[in-house]
Amino acid sequence: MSNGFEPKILYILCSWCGTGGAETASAHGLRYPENVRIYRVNCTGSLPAVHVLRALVEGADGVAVSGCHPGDCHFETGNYHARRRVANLKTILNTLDLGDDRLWFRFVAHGEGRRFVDTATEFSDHIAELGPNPLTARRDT
Amino acid sequence: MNGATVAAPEGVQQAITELLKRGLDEKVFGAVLVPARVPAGDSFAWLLVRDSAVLDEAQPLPPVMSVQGARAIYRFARRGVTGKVAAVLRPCEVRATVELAKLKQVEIDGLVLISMDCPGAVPLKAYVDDPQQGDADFEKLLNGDQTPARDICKVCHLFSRPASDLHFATLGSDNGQASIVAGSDQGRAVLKKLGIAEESSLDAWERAVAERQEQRQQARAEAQATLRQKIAGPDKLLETLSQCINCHVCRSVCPICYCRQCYFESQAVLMPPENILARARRKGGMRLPTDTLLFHVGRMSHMSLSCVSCGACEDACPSSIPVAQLFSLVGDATQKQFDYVAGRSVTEPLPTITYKEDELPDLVAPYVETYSGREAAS
Amino acid sequence: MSAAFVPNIVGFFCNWCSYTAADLAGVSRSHYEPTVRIIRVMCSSRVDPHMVVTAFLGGADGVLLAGCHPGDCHYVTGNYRTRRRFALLQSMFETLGLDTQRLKLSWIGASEGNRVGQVVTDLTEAVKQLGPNPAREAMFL
Amino acid sequence: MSDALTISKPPDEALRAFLAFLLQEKKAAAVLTLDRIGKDAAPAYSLITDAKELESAAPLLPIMPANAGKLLAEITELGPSPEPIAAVLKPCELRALVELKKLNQANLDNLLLISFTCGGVFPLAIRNNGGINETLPAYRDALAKGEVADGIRPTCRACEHFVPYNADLTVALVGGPGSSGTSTFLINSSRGAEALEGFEGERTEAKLESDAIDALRAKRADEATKLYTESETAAPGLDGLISIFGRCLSCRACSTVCPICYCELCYFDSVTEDPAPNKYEAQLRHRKATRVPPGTIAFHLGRMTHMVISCVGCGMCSDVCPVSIPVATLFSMVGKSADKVFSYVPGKDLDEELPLKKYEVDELSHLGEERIES
Repeated sequence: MSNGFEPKILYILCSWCGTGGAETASAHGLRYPENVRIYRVNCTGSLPAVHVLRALVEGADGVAVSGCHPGDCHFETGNYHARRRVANLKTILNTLDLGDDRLWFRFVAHGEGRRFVDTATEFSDHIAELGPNPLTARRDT
Repeated sequence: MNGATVAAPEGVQQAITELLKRGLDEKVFGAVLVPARVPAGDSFAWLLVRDSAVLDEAQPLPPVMSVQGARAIYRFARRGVTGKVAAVLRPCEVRATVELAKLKQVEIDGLVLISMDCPGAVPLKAYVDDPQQGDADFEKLLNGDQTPARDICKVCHLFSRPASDLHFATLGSDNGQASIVAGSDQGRAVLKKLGIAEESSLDAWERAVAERQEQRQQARAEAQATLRQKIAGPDKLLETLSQCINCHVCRSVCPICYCRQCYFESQAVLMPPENILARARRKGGMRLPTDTLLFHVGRMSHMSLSCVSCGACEDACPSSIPVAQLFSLVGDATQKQFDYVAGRSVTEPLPTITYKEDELPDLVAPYVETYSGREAAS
Repeated sequence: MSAAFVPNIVGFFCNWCSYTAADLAGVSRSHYEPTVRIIRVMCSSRVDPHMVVTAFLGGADGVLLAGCHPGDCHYVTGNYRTRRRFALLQSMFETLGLDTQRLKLSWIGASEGNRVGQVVTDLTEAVKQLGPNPAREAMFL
Repeated sequence: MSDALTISKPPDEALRAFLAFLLQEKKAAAVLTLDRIGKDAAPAYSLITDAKELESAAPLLPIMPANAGKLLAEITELGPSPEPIAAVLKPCELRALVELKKLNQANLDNLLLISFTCGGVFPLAIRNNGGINETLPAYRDALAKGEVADGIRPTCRACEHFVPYNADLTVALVGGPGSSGTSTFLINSSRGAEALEGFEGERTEAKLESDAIDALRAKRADEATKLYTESETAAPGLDGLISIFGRCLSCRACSTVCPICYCELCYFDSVTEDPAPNKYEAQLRHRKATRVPPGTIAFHLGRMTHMVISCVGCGMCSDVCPVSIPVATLFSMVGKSADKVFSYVPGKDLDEELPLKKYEVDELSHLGEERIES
């Protein structure tokens, strides 16, 4: 952890493959960083962009979204819409230079416990390098 | 490309009014939605007209955009119209109507959309304070001098040929005639009913439009580049939004924001006092009314893909924040990502309801085989 | 001119007293000029003042609010509230320079069949003096 | 005579020090005050919990970016504040808060209400060109002499309730020391006295009413009659209303910022008022043309019937109107005459029930009982 900064990460997982990955990870005894908080949604397709924004403005240093691989979605097209929604949000944050690299999107299958833990760790380190999110400390947002 | 030509001795306004009158009298359409000057003379309002005598006072191309045309149509045609209704709209108003139709908020088949090459509009507040000066400014706009136009109109590259049924091709034509381009079968049917033949060539007009479009795209890129310097980054963006008082006028005048009750005014953003105090304590203080940044960026996430950069929000902002330029900058970026243009065509699906199986490859962060960075470090 | 002008009056009649009185007027064949369009409401206090404004701006030449005499209200206090609202509405119309004579509040008991005719005729005459409501043809309302 | 505390600092500094004192002594968990957050950022209200953040606070700045009464109502909408909050409110904001309390939209428990004798507020547009700093000295001197400061909003020029009611503490600005150097806090309640306990300043006896206040009250009264009789909004009639509201965009900004308009979804935006096609057909039968969106004036007069009895004349609606319609002048004029009917002052008395929620059996007997001899 660079200079003791402990990033607050919000990891949004769909309740079919996302949290499935987390369960498989715990079944294999793998551990992901403690500063990653998991937030379960029924499907990443049902994730309103405003919730991600609220997290980034009110305290999260980074938000990651993980759902089923294309084709596996329990609701068939949820992950496709989630991909577009996150891409749209990243473009907005990039255009306004509000740190679009604090928002990641990655597919995690039910069985990929390893990949889930790696993503959480990789993202946590990535945000640690980036440092605290300048938006969260401002009181004029 | 071919188009029809009609006599327009006193200019385009008169030609459009003439067409509307004949349409009403010959029952081609049942009613007409057209702007007209309000009795006090300091602004314009949309009128639904059935009696063609009233059209003499109407002004199809007003100097100022008071109520956005698509918003008037939304309030009017949300549950269909009885009989055919012709609406005279600026290109951005046509594009917003097309977006609303795709958002299932307007039943477009009952409408005959008539548009014209847009010379730009005069800022609303300036016009309301001094209508005479506003009219003089608009004359300059009609003669091609862009200076008094709104900032957003100065960089508008979609000022011509929207997806309307009939389009008055006026750019560069001042020989007492006006040409009409039919944009759809319905448009052609209307011209046929009115006995207006489409034989004259419009190549000169097409070249003029293409040339001005080139200039405008150039100006738009420069303006957006300088704007991005001014507002990008937390400090600069919140400096720009520091005047915002959360009155949400930009949302209520926006044609694309059709929600009856906006998320940012609903119970979802209401918090008990304990949470508000906790939020304030975390940062040492909290601006009220709160959620200013969340409202603007959240609204962008909701509607920037359909933003037609009509400038209604900036006209209405009491704190003179460059809202329209901000939203057009973001709208252009998000629409480019899905190579979509808001309001280009009724059949082009909204980016939010379609997808491709294998798109946006660079969005998913590249996955290394196993990431052992953490264990290696600790 | 006034001979040709037939006023168009909107009447909000409370179901218990005034509407019954209007029925009684019909049954007892008492004649009065057919200028009032009666809208039955459960109580005169059901009429929100903005409905009177909407009727007035919609083109009604006169608006009549009829209810039970104070003390007879089926809901005990309905007409007391209507009285205060009407007083407020009258002062509003006066301050705004609109014709307050086009508005009328009358308590009509269930047994007062002939009072219905008198009240309607009284308002009709007053409105005839004032002429048609200009809001009827105004385009920019 | 009420007891007071005199502090040897100008009002702005004294109040800033007092707010910091409240936070440090844990007498208040948070403080609501006007605040200039960014380097030359526009002033806005802030809920401050850390005393260090108070340097940028400017509690007595004559500007109203939002109605603080409405802000406190929104904070306490879901329940009373668990910890004490001190708030610096203008008299009209305080009256709006009291009116909202009576409308069950706000909860005053745990709130320390600090107000001041108000010299009026500049229009919001003054912020856009940063013009507020130059006008302050002239503004404060006019206050000291009890004159109507120029440049303030029309509704403020005509406001006769510039002395706060229901305030725990009142800072005497009108007729106060102006820019000399001392300021007086008048104590109106036990909560106010308890909050002042231990704050440096010497206890004195002071009288709020002074001849400067009487002078200003008289001047404001003639400004009011002038405003309500000479401006275009005086008894406009139907044609006058059409010319005033002709340029209205139906954008509802006035009802959004109005403290008294608290409805979650305004009736005039609800499905009931949604114009169906046959509504237009009906209109076109007796009108040559009808306006789209319809019901522009019906909205304003309708909103007026709903809230004008509680209108505190805070002037926010005129400030935010995109086409500068004098909404506040019109509404405060009608509000004043409506209040006369029930001799009611909105927001003045916490225990007086709202006029339309009570009745007297034998009042207004001239209405409805006209005897018609057949």
